[in-house]
Amino acid sequence: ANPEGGGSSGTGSGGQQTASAASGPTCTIEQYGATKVDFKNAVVGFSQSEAEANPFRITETQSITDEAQKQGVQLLKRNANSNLGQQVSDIQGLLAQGANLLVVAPLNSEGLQPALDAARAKHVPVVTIDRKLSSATPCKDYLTFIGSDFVEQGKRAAAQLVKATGGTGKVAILLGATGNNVTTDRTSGFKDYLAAQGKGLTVVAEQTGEFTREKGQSVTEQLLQAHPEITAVYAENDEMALGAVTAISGSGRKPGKDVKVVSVDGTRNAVQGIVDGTINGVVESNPRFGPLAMSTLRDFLSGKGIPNTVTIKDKEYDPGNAAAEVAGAY
Amino acid sequence: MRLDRLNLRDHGVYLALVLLVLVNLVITPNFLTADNIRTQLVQMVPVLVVALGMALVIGTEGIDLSVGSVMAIAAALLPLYLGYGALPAIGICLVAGAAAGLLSGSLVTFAGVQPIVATLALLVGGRGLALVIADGQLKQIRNQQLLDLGSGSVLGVPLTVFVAAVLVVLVALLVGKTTFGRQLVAVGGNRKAAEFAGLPVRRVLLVVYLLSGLLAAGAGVLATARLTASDPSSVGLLVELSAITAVVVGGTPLTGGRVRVIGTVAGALLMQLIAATLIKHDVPASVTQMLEAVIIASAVLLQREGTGLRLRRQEAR
Amino acid sequence: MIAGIVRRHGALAVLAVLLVVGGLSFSTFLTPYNLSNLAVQATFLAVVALGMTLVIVSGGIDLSVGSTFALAGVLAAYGSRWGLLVALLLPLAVSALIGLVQGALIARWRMAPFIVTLCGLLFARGLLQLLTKEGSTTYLVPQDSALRWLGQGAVLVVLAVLGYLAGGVLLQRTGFGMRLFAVGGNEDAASLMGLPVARTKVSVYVLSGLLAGLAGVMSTAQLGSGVTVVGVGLELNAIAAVVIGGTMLTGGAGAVSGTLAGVALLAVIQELINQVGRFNSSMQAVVSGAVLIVVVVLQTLLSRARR
Amino acid sequence: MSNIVLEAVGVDKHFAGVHALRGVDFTLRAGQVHALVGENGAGKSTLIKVLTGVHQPDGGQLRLFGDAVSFGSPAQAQQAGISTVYQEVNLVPQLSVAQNLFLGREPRNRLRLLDFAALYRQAGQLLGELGIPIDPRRPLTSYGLGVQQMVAVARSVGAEAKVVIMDEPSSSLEPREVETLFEVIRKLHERDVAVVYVSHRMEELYRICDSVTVLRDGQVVHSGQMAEIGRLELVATMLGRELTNVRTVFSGEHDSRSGTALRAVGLRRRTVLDGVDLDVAPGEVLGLAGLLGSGRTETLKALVGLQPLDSGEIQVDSTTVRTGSVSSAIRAGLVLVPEDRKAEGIIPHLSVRENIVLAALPRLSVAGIVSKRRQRELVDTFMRRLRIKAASQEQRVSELSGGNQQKVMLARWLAMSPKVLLLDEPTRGIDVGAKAEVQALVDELADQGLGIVLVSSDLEEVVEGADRVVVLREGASVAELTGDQVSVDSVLAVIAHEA
Ligand SMILES: Nc1ncnc2c1ncn2[C@@H]1O[C@H](COP(=O)(O)OP(=O)(O)OP(=O)(O)O)[C@@H](O)[C@H]1O
Ligand SMILES: Nc1ncnc2c1ncn2[C@@H]1O[C@H](COP(=O)(O)OP(=O)(O)OP(=O)(O)O)[C@@H](O)[C@H]1O
Ligand SMILES: [Mg+2]
Ligand SMILES: [Mg+2]
Repeated sequence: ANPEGGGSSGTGSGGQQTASAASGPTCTIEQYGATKVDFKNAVVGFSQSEAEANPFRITETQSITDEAQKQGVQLLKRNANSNLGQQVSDIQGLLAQGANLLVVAPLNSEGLQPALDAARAKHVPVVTIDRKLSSATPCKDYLTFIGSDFVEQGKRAAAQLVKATGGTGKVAILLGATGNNVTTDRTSGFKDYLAAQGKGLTVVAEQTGEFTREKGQSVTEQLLQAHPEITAVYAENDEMALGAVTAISGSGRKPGKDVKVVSVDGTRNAVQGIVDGTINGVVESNPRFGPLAMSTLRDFLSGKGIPNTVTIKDKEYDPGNAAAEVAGAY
Repeated sequence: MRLDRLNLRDHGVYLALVLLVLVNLVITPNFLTADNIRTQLVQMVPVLVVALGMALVIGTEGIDLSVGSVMAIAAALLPLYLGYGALPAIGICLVAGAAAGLLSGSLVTFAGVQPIVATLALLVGGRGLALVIADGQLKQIRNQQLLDLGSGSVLGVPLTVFVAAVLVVLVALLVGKTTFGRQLVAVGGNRKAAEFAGLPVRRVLLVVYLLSGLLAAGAGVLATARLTASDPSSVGLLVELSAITAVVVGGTPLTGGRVRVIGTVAGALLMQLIAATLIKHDVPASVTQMLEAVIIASAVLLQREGTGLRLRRQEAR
Repeated sequence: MIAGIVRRHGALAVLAVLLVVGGLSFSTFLTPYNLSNLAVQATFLAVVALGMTLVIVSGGIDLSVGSTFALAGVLAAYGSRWGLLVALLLPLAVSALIGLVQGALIARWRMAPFIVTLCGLLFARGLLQLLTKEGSTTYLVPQDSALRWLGQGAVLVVLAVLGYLAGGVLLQRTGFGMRLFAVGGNEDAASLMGLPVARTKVSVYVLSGLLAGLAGVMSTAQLGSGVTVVGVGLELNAIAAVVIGGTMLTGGAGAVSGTLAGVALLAVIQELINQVGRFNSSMQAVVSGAVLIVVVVLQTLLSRARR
Repeated sequence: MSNIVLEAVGVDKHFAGVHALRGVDFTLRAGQVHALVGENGAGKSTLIKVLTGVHQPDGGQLRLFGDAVSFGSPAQAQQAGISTVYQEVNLVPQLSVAQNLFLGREPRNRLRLLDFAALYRQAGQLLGELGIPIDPRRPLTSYGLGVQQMVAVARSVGAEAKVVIMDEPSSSLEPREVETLFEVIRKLHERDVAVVYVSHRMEELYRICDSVTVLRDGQVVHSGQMAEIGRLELVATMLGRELTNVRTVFSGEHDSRSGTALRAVGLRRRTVLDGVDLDVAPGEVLGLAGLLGSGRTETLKALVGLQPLDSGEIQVDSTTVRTGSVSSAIRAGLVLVPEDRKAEGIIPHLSVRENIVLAALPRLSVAGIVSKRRQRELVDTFMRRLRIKAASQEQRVSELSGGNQQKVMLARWLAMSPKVLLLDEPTRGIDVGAKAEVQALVDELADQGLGIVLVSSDLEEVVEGADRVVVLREGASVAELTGDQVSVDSVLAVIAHEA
């Protein structure tokens, strides 16, 4: 999965992405060396990394599709279904089909080089979304990255947990899928924050819940028995948090009270959990990339300088705002 | 069981199981608590139920890779029909599972497609179908009867465990006491000879795959009830591998001709305990996988066939 | 013999039909650019499926190839900092070792190939995660490494073609190939005929490991980094390609040319589904599953009818 | 006396629950053709497997040219110059005849690659020398069991061997092929090769063997020159019984009743059957004769629905049976004991009991639940009646000797109380004692009113057992012999007419 599996109910309408103020170097069409096309007549290729089988991916693809329609540009879509080789082939296939602008949601932060080279050879600009390519260079291998800062998400979740627990307790971490840099970043951000400002919280276990509710539930059940002293759970996505909530109540404890729960995503089910008092805080990871991605491409074609990274401002849900915000969650 | 049959080949899995329990008694806190035992049993239910069907299929020298996707189809269908009540909805899921099994069975028996590929196609397509049915969405279950099935218990025994136990008894009876069961192992032992003996080979194969689909759908319902949500994107992912492992570790050979039902239960329990032990001791995922590999291999090694020439299955056609 | 040829042609016939239909339906399908992209992307599966063919002919199966592929890829990237030789030898040695251990367990200790290689799948994947700190580290191939030269499309395709030529000769023209058929066809008889059954079986798993490893190295050379998330489910694709190519899973029959046709068929089906473009990812899976069923049924009936 | 080639001294071999060889001494000299005889389960095959490295002895010693040896695998024995034809055909069915002949020693070209031209040439030559007119390029499966057996013989002869061991090589062979086989053995004898020959056919032993070793219950009970022991005495030594108790032939005529038990008209199937007509009266034994590949087995399979037919009609007791359906044949009381018991008969994993009750299961069960008690009773009856030698009802059938497996097959079908019994090589691999028992059983069943069709490559058996003989040629019934015409000579004459 990911960035990750999410809650249940449809793609909420609210919550448009907004970029935080950009700074640093920018990239223009001359610098990049892309072919100039008229945005209205452009063919946009979108390479999705994973099956649209969770709210994040569903919302992401939907948002891009909707925005392309709104802007009146032709959109070609392909889905690599979690297969990296397939994504390389997908991107080349989109180029073969005549795409002259690309939006790519990379499956992995490494390994798309051959596809990026192919796009460069055809002078097609590539906007990457939701996951950053680590060793590729913006304005050279790709145009820019639009997305959240996963390390920051981990830190904010830690901050929420410190607030909810009063800064002391034993924490279990439900990790995301292994080998996924979302997992790595959300873990390191979380741990960094605890090391700096949450020394009273100790991590007693970190086990993967593979971003699924079922694994989140069964792993939490095992951990609660092995470590009855656990008072807090940090889940790296909402689905695992919801699984943990079921496990906690199954063990006779009160989720949100006896055992505090925070997670990352901002799906509607999780935000509803805050309203119900079973979850203590959720950091948003906004999947509605369409408008921002399209406007970036349009600006680029019209000659504006595009910042190397467009970091989006993610919301945060807590008992204070959950009831008001739940309708806008995805 | 006759004395001269008591050998390691039949009992390797029990030995491994006892060893693992002993180790846990020493190193794992709160291991021998009712809560923990319940947790382990509840968690192994879906794999066990799938493994029962898998054992039958493997007994005929076949294999069913589609079980995880069938679980997903059942999970996807369940919330759609809960409006008619829990029982009718479950019934529909089971019918769908049986139909999926019938499809693999027909491919294997009538079209002569090799089981691993026939069911591989269903593994790929089935989950897609489940997601199409569910529109890619996870759905919260609110039907109280179904939730009770997932979390209720009688006399301290969780309902799902109770259901699984009944299924184990039924399948054991089917294999051991019925004409069908005996015909099944004959088909797996030497299909050509079974044909010569006038056994209804095709019917046996069809029914076996049908039962596997049915049981997989049942596992999908049980898993959904426990999760309190229908999650077609992840329910039953890779369950086929766990189930095959449980069956083989339990002493049913992949070459067919023999079905060990109780061994399969022990195999599933062994797999569950391995996973639980490693989680409880916070072993990282990398080491977990490597240890699992080593433990499974050792358990199977304990019960491998003796040396000397093996009487190999005859060619199928 | 004749049945074998017909079986091989089964996949080829379906492939030809799809190519024609695809070419007529989509102007961007039969372009040299698109076809060469497809060919390059298919090389990895092709090389893995080559090894799988040999294993299946010998009556076994190898589920570990996907993990070995990924592990070898990571090792190649890791080793590339010490030059091309290490980048090649380290992963190939480890893959061969994995094959050797599996082969020994299967041939000498008489364990079921399915289970042994399933354990291999888990073990190699675990090892990979251990080496990459639970997948958080990705080793990069240095920009100036000769390994990157290996990753050019043309080189990859040539490598795969050479592999298939060698595989074809090995299977059809050498004593080793005959032994594979004999062991797969009737293991007891092969043993009573005095053939070195155990040695043959061990060799075939070593070969399969080596080829999976080679494919992993090729992939890393192309991607420029040792990606940790590759190879999941690759074994199933390889098995599907082999079977579509007309090789019987019961062992004792098969040909590498059929496997190549099977690989090509899988790639073309995927590309056609993509070109249609109308399906979301769930529907794509449904369509692939259905097409797979149609293809294997056609292939099975075709080979049976003419036998 | 010529020098000793191979020697076993005090060899012991245990299996779970069976002491198969007890202190066996066995001496084989160069140029000797040595008969190894004994009842089913006496230990002949086990001794051979010990001599050739398939099994390791638990005690005792093997010597090759006087040096102690131990073979860890069949390959080692072969390298030492011991070449073997094992009891059940052990070849690779999917490979071509030529590949089977030369597996492991294929001709190579300069590049060390297989030289197929040479392979087929040499195979054709070898087969030609042995008078086996088959196409070396075709897969072995396309030939019947008899041909496969000849291929196995050809393979063993082709190797440069000092010892050739043949475990029942003639059990599916026609008189003509048996002659070819003997010709081969004579050539080996001339080359000073030592031959071990296992057979249950007495006349063969006396024709070509010069010395004999008799095994009984895993022990050597006699060893000496063939000329020094009479035929009946040899049989008595094997069985450990008084001569008077040994009966070796059918009783002859049966009083067949009026009516027809089985009538088959115009059986046709593309390329294999071309018009077979048969009818069998209740209480009658009908023999089917013909050359190897003349379609006898195909006819029997077609009768019980194992082969779909293009045309033809089959009636049992005047009611028509649906062709191509095994279950309707069985329901009508028409059953077949197949010739290839390893591939088509036994279910190796299962016990003797389960193998016997297999077809009768539905009749032993109520509402699909089988009664173990009724199974035991039934199996007990047949094990006693057919004198099946097994450790218990629960022993795995694959552990029984060949002859006892054959009896298990018979028991499976007799348990169905059939109306018409089709027997394809029913005494294949059965010892003289058991053969007599089976033959007596056939007589008895006929007397009880069963219609029986008997196919046997042992022409004498057909002639003695059958009341009437139908001769097949190229898939068609071409002649019928009745009464006094039923004699070996006249049947041979009709068959030979074709050639
Ligand atoms: N693998 C085995 N496991 C257990 N028992 C065995 C095994 N092989 C042979 N036996 C037993 O050893 C004894 C000797 O068997 P063997 O096959 O040598 O007899 P045989 O003389 O060749 O008989 P036949 O004439 O029927 O071929 C039999 O009682 C048989 O049941
Ligand atoms: N020269 C040959 N000798 C023997 N069999 C041959 C020969 N040529 C072809 N065959 C094939 O062998 C097959 C054996 O047929 P079938 O078994 O019905 O014959 P059979 O009379 O029962 O002989 P067998 O003694 O081999 O059982 C036939 O299908 C035939 O095509
Ligand atoms: Mg024998
Ligand atoms: Mg015959």
